Amino acid sequence: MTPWIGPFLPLAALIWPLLLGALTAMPPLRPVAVRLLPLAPVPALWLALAGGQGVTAAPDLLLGVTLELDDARRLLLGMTAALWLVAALAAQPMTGRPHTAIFSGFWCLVLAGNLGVFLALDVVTFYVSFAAVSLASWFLIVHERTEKALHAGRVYIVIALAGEVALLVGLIIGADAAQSMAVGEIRAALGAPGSSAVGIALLVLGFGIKAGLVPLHVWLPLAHPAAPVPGSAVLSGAIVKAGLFGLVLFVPEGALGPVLMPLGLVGAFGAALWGLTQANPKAVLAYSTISQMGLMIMLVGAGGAARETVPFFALHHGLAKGALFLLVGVMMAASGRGRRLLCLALAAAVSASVAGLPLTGGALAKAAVKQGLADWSALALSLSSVATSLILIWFLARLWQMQGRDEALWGARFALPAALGVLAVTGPWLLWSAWSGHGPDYLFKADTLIDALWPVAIALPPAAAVLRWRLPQLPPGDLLLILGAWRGRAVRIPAPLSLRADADGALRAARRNSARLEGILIRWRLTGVLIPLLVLLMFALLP
Amino acid sequence: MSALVAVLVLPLAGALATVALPGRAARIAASTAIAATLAAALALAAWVAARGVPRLEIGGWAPPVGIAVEADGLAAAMIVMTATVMAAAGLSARHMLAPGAAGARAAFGFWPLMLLLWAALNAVFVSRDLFNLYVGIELLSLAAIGLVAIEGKAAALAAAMRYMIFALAGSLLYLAGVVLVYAAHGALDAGLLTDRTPARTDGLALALMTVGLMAKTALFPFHVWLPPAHGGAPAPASAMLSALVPKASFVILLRLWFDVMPDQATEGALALMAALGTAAVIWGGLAALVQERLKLIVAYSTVAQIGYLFLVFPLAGGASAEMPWAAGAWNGAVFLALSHGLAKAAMFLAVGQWMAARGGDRLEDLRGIATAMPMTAFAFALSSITLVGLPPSGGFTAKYLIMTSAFAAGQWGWALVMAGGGLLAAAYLYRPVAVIFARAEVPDSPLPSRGRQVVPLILAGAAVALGIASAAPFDLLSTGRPQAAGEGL
Amino acid sequence: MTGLLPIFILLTSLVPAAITFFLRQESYRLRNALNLGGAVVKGALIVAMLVAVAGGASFETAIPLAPGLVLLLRIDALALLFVSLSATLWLLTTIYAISYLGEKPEQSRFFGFFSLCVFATTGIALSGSLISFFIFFELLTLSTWPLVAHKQDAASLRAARGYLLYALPCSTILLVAIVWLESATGPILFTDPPDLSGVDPASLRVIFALFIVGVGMKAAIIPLHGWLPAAMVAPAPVSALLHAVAVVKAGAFGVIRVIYDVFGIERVAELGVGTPLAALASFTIIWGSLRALQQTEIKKRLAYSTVSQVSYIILGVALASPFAVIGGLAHLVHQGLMKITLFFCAGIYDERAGVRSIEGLDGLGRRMPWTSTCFSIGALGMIGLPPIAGFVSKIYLGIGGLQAEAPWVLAVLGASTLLNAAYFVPLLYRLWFREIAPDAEADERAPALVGPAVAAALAAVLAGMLAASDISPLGWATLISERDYLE
Amino acid sequence: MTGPTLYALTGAALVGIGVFGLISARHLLRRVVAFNLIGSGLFVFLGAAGARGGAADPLPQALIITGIVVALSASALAVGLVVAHARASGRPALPEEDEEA
Repeated sequence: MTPWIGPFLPLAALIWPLLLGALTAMPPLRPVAVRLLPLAPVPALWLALAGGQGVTAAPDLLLGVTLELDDARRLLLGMTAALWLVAALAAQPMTGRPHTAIFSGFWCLVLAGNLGVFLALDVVTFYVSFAAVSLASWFLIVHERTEKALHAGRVYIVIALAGEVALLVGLIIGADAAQSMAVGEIRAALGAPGSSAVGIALLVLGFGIKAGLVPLHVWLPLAHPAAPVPGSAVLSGAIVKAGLFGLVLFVPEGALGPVLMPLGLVGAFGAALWGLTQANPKAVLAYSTISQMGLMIMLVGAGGAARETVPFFALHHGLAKGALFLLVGVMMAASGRGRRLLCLALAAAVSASVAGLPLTGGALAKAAVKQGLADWSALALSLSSVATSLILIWFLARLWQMQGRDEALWGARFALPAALGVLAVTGPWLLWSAWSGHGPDYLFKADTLIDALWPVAIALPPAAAVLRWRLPQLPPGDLLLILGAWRGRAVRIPAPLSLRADADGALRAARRNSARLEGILIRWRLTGVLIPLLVLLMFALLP
Repeated sequence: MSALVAVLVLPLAGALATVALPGRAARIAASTAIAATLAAALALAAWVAARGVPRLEIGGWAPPVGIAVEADGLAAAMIVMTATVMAAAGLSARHMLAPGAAGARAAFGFWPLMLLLWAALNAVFVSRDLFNLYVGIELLSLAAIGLVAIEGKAAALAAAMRYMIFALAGSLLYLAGVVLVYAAHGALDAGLLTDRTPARTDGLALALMTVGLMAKTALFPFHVWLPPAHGGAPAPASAMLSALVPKASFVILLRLWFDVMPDQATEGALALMAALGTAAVIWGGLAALVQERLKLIVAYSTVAQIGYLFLVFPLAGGASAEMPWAAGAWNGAVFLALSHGLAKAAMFLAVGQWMAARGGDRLEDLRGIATAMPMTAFAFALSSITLVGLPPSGGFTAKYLIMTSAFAAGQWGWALVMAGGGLLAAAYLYRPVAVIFARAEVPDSPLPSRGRQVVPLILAGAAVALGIASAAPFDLLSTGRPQAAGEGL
Repeated sequence: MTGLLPIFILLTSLVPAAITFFLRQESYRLRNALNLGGAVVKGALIVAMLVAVAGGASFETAIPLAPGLVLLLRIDALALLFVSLSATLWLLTTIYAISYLGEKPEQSRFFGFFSLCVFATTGIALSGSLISFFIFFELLTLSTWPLVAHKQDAASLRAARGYLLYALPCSTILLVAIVWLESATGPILFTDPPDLSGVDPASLRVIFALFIVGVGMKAAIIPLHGWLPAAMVAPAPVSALLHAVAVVKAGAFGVIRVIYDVFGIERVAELGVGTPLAALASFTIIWGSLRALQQTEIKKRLAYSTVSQVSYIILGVALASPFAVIGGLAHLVHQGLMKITLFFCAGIYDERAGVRSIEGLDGLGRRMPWTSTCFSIGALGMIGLPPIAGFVSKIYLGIGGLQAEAPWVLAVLGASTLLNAAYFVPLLYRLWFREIAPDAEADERAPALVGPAVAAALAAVLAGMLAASDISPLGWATLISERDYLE
Repeated sequence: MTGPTLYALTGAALVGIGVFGLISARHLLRRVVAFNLIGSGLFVFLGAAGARGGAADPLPQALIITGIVVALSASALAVGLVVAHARASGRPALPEEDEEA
């Protein structure tokens, strides 16, 4: 048996975090487990930067693991690795708090899964990675073990498990249709005319849950705020992208477009507006995430060039959203007016980028995807920026409301989101030409600028209004509130079918009767007559 | 050849000796006789297996005037089984006869009766002369009745009396049949009768003999005498009575229906016998299920097991005789008789030891006896396995053969009787097994030596071994077997 | 020599059994040495046989019992799979049992029947003819009874009685089926499927049903499952034996034999009895899970989960499409590994923390990390969570279902996964996230108990991680199905 | 009516009487007597059967003598049992038939 074929780095990028995770379980390391976390994504980051040619195969692992790195995968891998690295650094203050060993262990597991999703070429590896992401991240959510966190965890695990099942069944259908385990062939087979729509539907269900596709998003606003800040950052920045990438990988070009696009738009606008009813800035960010993911899902649905450029969009959103979440943490650690203003400023800058203010990374991302869109959907995209600006302004307001107390190493803490922010705003510039096919000059054309600017401008008056006249403040979990809070219910089942291992009644009856018959037979009077009778009977029967 | 004579003469001589000699010497004489006969039996079996069927015409007079005895495979197998059971019973007997005056009389009467019984059994197995068979089973009954009554308790005497009535009635019916046969053919030798010219009275004669033998075999509905008799006798006596005595009359039935008058067999008659057998299986099972005394449970299980034996007739007799499946049924029946003999003896001997230890055989008395006497308990469990017909055991092999031939013959009903009977057996044997293996703190009176505890285990082991190493016994059975049991399936 | 190898393998468990019965309670060392020795030697012999078979050797030993009764021992790939599974698990269970029983009374009886049980199981695996299969099958029934009744208290005796109440009628039915079939075809050897063309389809269907009832009882197919949850009163090693090593497995194995070596796939297909069986198995899967959901006792919950899990195997072989067969066969091993882990852990919780009910699990994760980790692995594997073995079976069964044009199988798999999660996740939650009662006594200072659990858990994980390699259960199952069944 | 026929009929009659007695009588001693009647009847019949074609056949004689011996011993044991049973239970009939005996 050969351990692996092809470049080793991709395999190492997956195994390394797992090893670290295992290490964190070692008693001596448990207290300082968090210190190991920044090391985990390093190989992956290196891989993303160095790039890798060719397929890595480990024929004996699982059902034969195969990994590869193309441009989209590389982009997302890099974004994920970077985000996880920064988040890990941001998590350092947790050292010494209770349960950090478990937290760290599963942190590594989720990371490995998250990277695996972007590297996997075969469906089994993909499924394994995806399962690791969605189920292990439960531990990130419930880490605080507050009642809120546990409730969020309950909701999450139920929905996530349902998603896993849908995914498994969908993938099985795909694998059977394709007679192969390769992701590409499965997508092709599912796209082929006459293939079962059930498979695609199940896949969309499974990935949509993770990607926060409306109406499967209900867990997200509960879970993301519940996790500790670094957790929220990776959840909202990187993990949701796993679901998105799943859609990109498996849902055939054009299939379900009419379903995905409207749902995406509903998410994009609905979530943004609902976010205005949230008090907790993390919840607001969670809703903004749903809204952004809605956009990306719409793009996937739209297909064509838009679909191709989704990773570019995802890159920006991941970094930016990570930065914003981390900023919430930094804000909590700041009391001085200066520091709080600094946070606000940075948050404003990143938000502006997300909203797509001209010349920001966000604007580039939107410009890149727009050119693949039909007019009406392009318009929708622009309009969504209005909603985005609205909710982000609301976020800034909520952020400013937060009161924190000073903590050590504030500078270092602030540096992390700052780095991410810078990356988010400037990163897209580096990749622009590669992903849009236009030169930088395209960005400075007037209509591009206008196109990016007017939505934000339109957003200002309503934003002011919202700040002036508050919307009713609601707890997170929109649809759940409508459906009524989720409660565990014991399953009621009729009594079991099983034989009774007891026959005493029958025994008593039998005893009585047998005694009676025996009493009759034992009388010679009777038997003595029986004998000749039997002789006659026998005689009659014989020739 | 001489072994054939020995198995007949030695026990008789022993019987006489034990009557003549005073107590201690009598016991020694008995032991020697037992040992010698056992040896002779084994020798005979070896002889038969090696050189075929020995035939002895007593006094050199050939039939019809003289009397011929011959030991075919069936006879040899039965004789060996008898010898084993007898030896075992003898080993455990001296310690099991009740103490006191009754015990003394028992101790005096036991050995002669036992040896007489043995001689009669062997005689029945090897005789080829109908009248000789009559004498044999008559002696058999008398000795058996004596054994039942040996302790002289009122209940035992009543049981013996009842047994007596049935036994005498049976033998008289048989005698009547014999008389008719002689009147018709002027010959009584099986060999001569086989190729006789059938006469009108043959049917009546066969009917008379069959019913008479049924009464002696305690086939339902003539089983009523058996449970009180076997339940009342001392354990070793019950062992012999239950394991051996019914087999003798059954063997005669086999000879009648398969050797002497196969031509007389009709579907109806055969079915009637099997039907009675079925009734016995069901009735014996149900009755055993509801008994409270262990010895009665075991006795009723004998009733049920006898029922199985009669299933052979429709499967191997009459029209089926020529069919391939007849062999399976015939072998199965004989095998069942053998393994049942061993297992049942083991059971009674085990129960006897427990009664000695606990002073009673009600299930409640025996709770938890397994902890005190594991080997006997294990023996009982093994025997139960054989009786239920679970593999690996002689009982299973027999059951399998009979069921297969039943299905092959398209007479599924009988197969289902076997199956259902097995379940019934499981049900009524589970109660005692569960009780003796249950946990209970009961002070046990001094236990019999391990050496004696192992005796039932050996018997039970033999019964199980019959199922595992059944090839040799089958070869033995196949020597000189009636053509109804030629190779088949 | 080669001809005798199967017999030697049988003897490695028969001889210890025979001797153990006569040992005194006090002679712990000798008894343990005997049993461990037997287990180890058996393992060695099996390895030897594996090597030989890989080299193309074949083993066959026939012991004639009676006309039409031949005790035939032979080795095929399937037999090897089963026998090596049971041998491995037997070794683990023996180690576990020795430590578990400690100074408890009646050990000679226990270990005697224990070895006898494994003897019977090995016999079942190696038997090459229907009748020898039946003989060992019954031997298994009988040797299990004393183990279930081992504690000799009212509950145990009731459970044991219930067990026989199911086992004996079903074995009778099995015997009827065998006899019926063989009376038409003559003795049936697994080496060459008998020619059933002589028997009319109607009665063949009946016979098939009888067979399924006969062996399905041991596989705890609903409604023949009642004995299994009741039998959980027995000591933990016995539960392990029942659920993973011997009894339930023997039942599933029997179903495989009946379908593939007695009737043959084609015959089963043209009789149209496969689908009903698959449906029954599916119903069992769902119903078992639902029942498990209601149980508040750990071992009871595990027992019902066995009821449901074992039917995966039957489902697979009943669907009879290539992937389904592979999935079913692989699950034979996977379920064994995972379930034995769970029962080991349940036993440890009982022994070291006195915990029998689910409530008691609160916070044990901290106090008993190794045990709880193994338990979690087993549970997650049952749910079908990658990379633990369970998910491999699920994937194959699913694809197999589609190949067999039975898409509803996917629904069954999905539902059962959710249900498994529903009855396992709360346990894990209690283990890791509840706070332990302050006065609770709990530790896991019992290496001989924890060791086997860890080993089994590890095996379960590896079976999933390395599924694609040739030596994995999956690889093996593929080999079997290619060599024997899907030519 | 020739001799043999007469004998045969006598035997048959004896058997008939015996059977009637055997079934009707409760008293054990009577049953023993009934047995003997039947037995003797059969022997007479056997003797008659032996005299076929005038020439006396030696075999039946032997059989009859043997049979008588056997019957005698049987009767002896039977009577002994009856007495013992009567002594032990105080009644000359079997317990289940005891009511009017």
